[in-house]
Amino acid sequence: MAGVALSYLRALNRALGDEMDRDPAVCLFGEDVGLGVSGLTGGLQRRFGADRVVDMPLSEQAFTSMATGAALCGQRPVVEFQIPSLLFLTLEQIANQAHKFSLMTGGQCSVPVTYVVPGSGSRAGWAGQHSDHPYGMFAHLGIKTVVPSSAVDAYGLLVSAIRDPDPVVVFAPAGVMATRDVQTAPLRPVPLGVGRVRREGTDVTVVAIGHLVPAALEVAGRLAAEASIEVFDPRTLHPFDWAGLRASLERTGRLVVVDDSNRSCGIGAEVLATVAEEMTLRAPPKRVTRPDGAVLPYAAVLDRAVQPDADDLEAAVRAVLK
Amino acid sequence: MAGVALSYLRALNRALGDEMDRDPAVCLFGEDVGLGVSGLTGGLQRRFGADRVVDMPLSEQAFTSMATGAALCGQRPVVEFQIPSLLFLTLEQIANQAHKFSLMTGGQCSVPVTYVVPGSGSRAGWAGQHSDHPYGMFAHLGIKTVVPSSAVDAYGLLVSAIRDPDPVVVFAPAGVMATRDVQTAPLRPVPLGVGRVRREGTDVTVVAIGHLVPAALEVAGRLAAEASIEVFDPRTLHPFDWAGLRASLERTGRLVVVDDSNRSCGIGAEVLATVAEEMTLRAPPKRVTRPDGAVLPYAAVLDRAVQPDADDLEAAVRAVLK
Amino acid sequence: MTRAASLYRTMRLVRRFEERAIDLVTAGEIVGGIHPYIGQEAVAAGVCAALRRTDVITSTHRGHGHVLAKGADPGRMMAELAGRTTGLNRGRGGSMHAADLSLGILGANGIVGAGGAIAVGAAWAARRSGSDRVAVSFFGDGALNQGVLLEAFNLARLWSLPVVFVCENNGYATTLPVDASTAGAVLGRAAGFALPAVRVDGMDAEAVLDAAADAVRRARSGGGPAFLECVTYRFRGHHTNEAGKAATYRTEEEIAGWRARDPLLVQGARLPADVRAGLDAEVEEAVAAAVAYALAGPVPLAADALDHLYADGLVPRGKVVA
Amino acid sequence: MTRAASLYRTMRLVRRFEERAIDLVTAGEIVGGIHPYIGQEAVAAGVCAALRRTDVITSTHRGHGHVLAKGADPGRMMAELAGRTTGLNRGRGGSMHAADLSLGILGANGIVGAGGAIAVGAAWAARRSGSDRVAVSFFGDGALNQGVLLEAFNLARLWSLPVVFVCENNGYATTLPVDASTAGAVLGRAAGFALPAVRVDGMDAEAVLDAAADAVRRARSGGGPAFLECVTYRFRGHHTNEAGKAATYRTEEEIAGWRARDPLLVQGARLPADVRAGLDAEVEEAVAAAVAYALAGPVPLAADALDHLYADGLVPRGKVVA
Ligand SMILES: Cc1ncc(C[n+]2csc(CCOP(=O)(O)OP(=O)(O)O)c2C)c(N)n1
Ligand SMILES: Cc1ncc(C[n+]2csc(CCOP(=O)(O)OP(=O)(O)O)c2C)c(N)n1
Ligand SMILES: [Mg+2]
Ligand SMILES: [Mg+2]
Repeated sequence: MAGVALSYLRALNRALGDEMDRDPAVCLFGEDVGLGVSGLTGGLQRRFGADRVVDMPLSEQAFTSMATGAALCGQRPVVEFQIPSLLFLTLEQIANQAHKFSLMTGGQCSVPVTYVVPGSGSRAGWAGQHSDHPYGMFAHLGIKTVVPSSAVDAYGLLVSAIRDPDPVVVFAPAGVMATRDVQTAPLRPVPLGVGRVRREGTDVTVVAIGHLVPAALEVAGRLAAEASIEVFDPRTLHPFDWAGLRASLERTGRLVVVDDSNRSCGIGAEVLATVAEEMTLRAPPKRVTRPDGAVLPYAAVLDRAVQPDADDLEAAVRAVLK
Repeated sequence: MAGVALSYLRALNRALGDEMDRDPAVCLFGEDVGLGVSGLTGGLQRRFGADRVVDMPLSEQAFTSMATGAALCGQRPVVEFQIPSLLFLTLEQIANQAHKFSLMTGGQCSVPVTYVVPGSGSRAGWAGQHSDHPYGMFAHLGIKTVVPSSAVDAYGLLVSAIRDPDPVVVFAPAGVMATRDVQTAPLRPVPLGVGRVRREGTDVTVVAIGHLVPAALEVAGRLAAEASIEVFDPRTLHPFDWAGLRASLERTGRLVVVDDSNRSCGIGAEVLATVAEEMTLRAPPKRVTRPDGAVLPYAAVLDRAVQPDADDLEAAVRAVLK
Repeated sequence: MTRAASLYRTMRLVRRFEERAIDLVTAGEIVGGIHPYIGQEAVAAGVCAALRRTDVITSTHRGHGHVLAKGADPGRMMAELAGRTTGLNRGRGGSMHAADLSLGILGANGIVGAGGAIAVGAAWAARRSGSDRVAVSFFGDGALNQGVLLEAFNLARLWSLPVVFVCENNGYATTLPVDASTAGAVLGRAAGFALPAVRVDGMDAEAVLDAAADAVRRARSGGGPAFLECVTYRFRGHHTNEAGKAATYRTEEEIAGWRARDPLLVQGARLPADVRAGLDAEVEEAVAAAVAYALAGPVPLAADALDHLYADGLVPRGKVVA
Repeated sequence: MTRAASLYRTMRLVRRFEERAIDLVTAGEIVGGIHPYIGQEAVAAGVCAALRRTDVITSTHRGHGHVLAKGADPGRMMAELAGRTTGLNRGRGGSMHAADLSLGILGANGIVGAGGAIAVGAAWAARRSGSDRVAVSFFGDGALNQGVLLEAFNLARLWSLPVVFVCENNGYATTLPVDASTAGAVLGRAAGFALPAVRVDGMDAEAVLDAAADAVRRARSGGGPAFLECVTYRFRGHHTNEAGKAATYRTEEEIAGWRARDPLLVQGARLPADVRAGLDAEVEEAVAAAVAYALAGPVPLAADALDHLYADGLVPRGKVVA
């Protein structure tokens, strides 16, 4: 197959379309999905009808639980949230209802709903209430959590999320939405819980999440003359590919995690903690994250200052190698 | 002062009463607070009036933001939530509104609201939706988070939370609500962010949260002949007393965290991660937590099986000492 | 059986089931207590008599009546309350989460107001799949102030979905009288969402059934949602743990006045004495059998605590990772 | 200045302010874009003309008009949009969070429907502290389906608080027409919470002011809350980023029809031409000065990114802990 450029956003859109084609139970709920304002759902209402691609009133809590009810009755809804913080607004419906049905009913049912946030994290200039990246919170609560870092993965992981029998949250970071992959093979599902070594190396493993995978690859390139950096993209934060990470650390013995979410109790903490308990390092590990409890300030320079970037990562890698 | 038995619940109640006496801006919002169904607010409506101790309709989201609005206009509300999961329901109002006002307004205002959950974690038999312990989530989001482990601390920390200019969440674990302290000195505020060594030791530091502090003390007693266990109670999870923990680890060089919340991205993860980055241990650390993504099953034996207890802790301490 | 007899039998079953359940709470066989439905039986009996087996319901924290009236097996229900593997939910849900998906019982729910939007989703799924299934959502007067339920009213009406909202107005939300929680009239609130709404004597099962049958017929034939206010009363405390406390929010006279209109008396008076006696005896036997079945069931194994946490069999990391 | 002139001046200020702000968006001086208020000026001008300096407002994502009409300095407001330290919020809030607490402007808000309950809290605090302050909450038609706002309606009416709810019905929530989002009539929704409600021509500032003055007078004198539906229209896209996209949800005819009723034309026609010309010139100068002031202001320093995160000066751990 010749290489075809595939954009991340288009990959998500194709995954939705393909799954709706394949499985009549798949349906789509969200605000402005008909016109596809975010780009995620463009063309789908025309293709599948307004009673399958449903424009929702501003009632996120109700339509999130509506998805639960529909899922309990045989549907397989995908819910789009326009802003990451809508996950705060609907946390009761996701974490305390959808997530708990399977265990609490003793396995009588499951809730196959996928929640997608196209454009999570900071979109420059959208300020404090639109710029959060709470994927670690979902890993903590035990909801399957996916953060694709490339177009091909975005396709494959969204497909798997939709087919999964449990609730899955898919974060599509704003920082990677505009990127393109060169697609060289047919698009395929990517299993949840399986990470991917994006670049092999022997001196240090950089665990990078979402849009920071490209940043990590950049840093690996920058430092190539000095050190051999392995870039590990877990792709799914819960369940996490511990075996994949272990294999990488057995090669490198050093660890840096770069994670665009708040430091305390984030996914970076989990990686360091599990490694401290179960694996062996040659040097103390490091996290590169947002600060504790960060609120993103509006002004562009401040917004950027709060987010981890390639330079921060480079400094951390150097420190770990020292 | 002669030793007087003080119950944890009574200590919280006294803290509320004393602060309402001291500061006319302090007011109280919650469900059934007039009759004081949970025990937290007993007698306060009689003492301070129904327009200061306000019985709320079942509108947690609105009354949580009502507290924000009142705080912006000079009041200092305390909000009682009857169930820990009501923190999921109001997360938008706490994490995306109250927490962000100070930074987003450039310091024009602050939101001095205290949220209290009397009886967090499992209350046997209340099952999946009433048994969560999401304190790590608040530490992640950057909201000041307090988990008192004893009556005297409960008093002192709640007083400090109320006086604090920022939003503070106070978890009063069900597992410790019925305990009593022997009070030997006048009750005093306990500053946020300062931990307490509850028992000194030289072989291993057990960081214990909330009702697991008594469990840790028990294990320290049990193992006294074999090992000298230091029990460190951080009391506040955000901000965390890193200096206090460092001092303890300099004495012991070994670490176990016992934490009644979900494993992944919990406070136990944060402690291990920070220690891995910044401090030195003689042996790999361990966490004793709820499993990843735990939902508490109803049957008593299952409910207990999911929560960490003294036996689990003992095993972990032994493993770390090996 | 005549309609009158059948309604009586259902109510009698619910009443005696709960009385025995309260005994088991006292005996320590049911941990955590229950929210007794006693006094409100006419609502569950009347509404569920208007439903088919394939219709679905969502219930509340005070859900035993709904679940039994919709056809759940009393033995498996009692076993659930007793936390046995023979329970409806294999002992994983308990009183507040009892469910039988095979009978369209999408579950009791620990969160007030949570069921409405789930029912809307079920109704939407029914319409989408071409079924004429109707969804009924039960909730209390207190739930009328819960945002997600109000959002659900709007969605149901907007799309003319086959949902019947049944408000059991028992005058109180825990200790708060409905007049102190709800501005305007209950029916007015429904009217605010353009829901056709009627008020019915919730102590009279026949009246409830008539009103419910109307609403269900209309919903089933595409006429859209409806709202029923059933005026009723709970004879006991809010929860079994209230028994010990001075319940000062209701007068003895008020309680006695409502007890004089006990729905079992109202309906019983419509039956020949021998029919009634026969039904009483039959129910007595059924409930005794239910209790025996429940107590004979095995307690779950601690090792199985996380069974069904994920529907795909994912086994999360446990409490302590060795 | 006459009342008519003053209303015109305010509207003209808002209009020209926004037109210049859009220029600055195009020029890249305002990052992230804005939600233009153009077309709706009569609502902000009319309502705020009924308020005192000490009264408070909560605003929305489309908040420039409210903030300016309530008296915010245009220069500091523009500086805020341009992310300068001279901005109202020192560049930390931007368009969606502009606030001036000293003028009772509790802030624009990025979350639809979030302001209502905050306004209720402000009104409650006013009553508690014996002040006759009134709180006004602005929101759009879309917000009428947001649970927390509906909850807030109930609380305001329940306690007869001095709150005026101003619904700016511009016919759309992003792309969704109000008929496709809201069952029943807007006024009917208010009536469901027993709120006295009136509908007013939102293109006529005098009509808005008359209605608002009535509502505010009643609220101030203890007569309780009110609801104003202001029927209006936005002339531009939902957000400046809509400009490039085919906005197929509104017809050219519809837009032209509303533009013919431009509130500035309506009000301008009530003034002598020379008065109008004088005001236009004055506003032109003021807005030019505002832009100049804004662009002259310093950009914040990256090192100060977390200033004001906590009101007590707590400095959280940063991105990378060295
Ligand atoms: C959202 C939520 N808030 C609070 C509670 C605690 N709680 C359980 S039942 C109840 C009162 C419910 O009143 P109502 O809806 O009238 O039902 P009733 O108990 O009268 O049957 C409260 C406050 C809860 N379970 N969920
Ligand atoms: C709770 C919430 N849901 C979704 C959004 C994204 N969003 C921003 S504005 C908007 C439409 C709001 O419509 P309306 O309330 O009518 O106000 P208008 O934009 O017309 O002024 C949406 C969906 C949001 N900011 N908050
Ligand atoms: Mg009730
Ligand atoms: Mg609108």
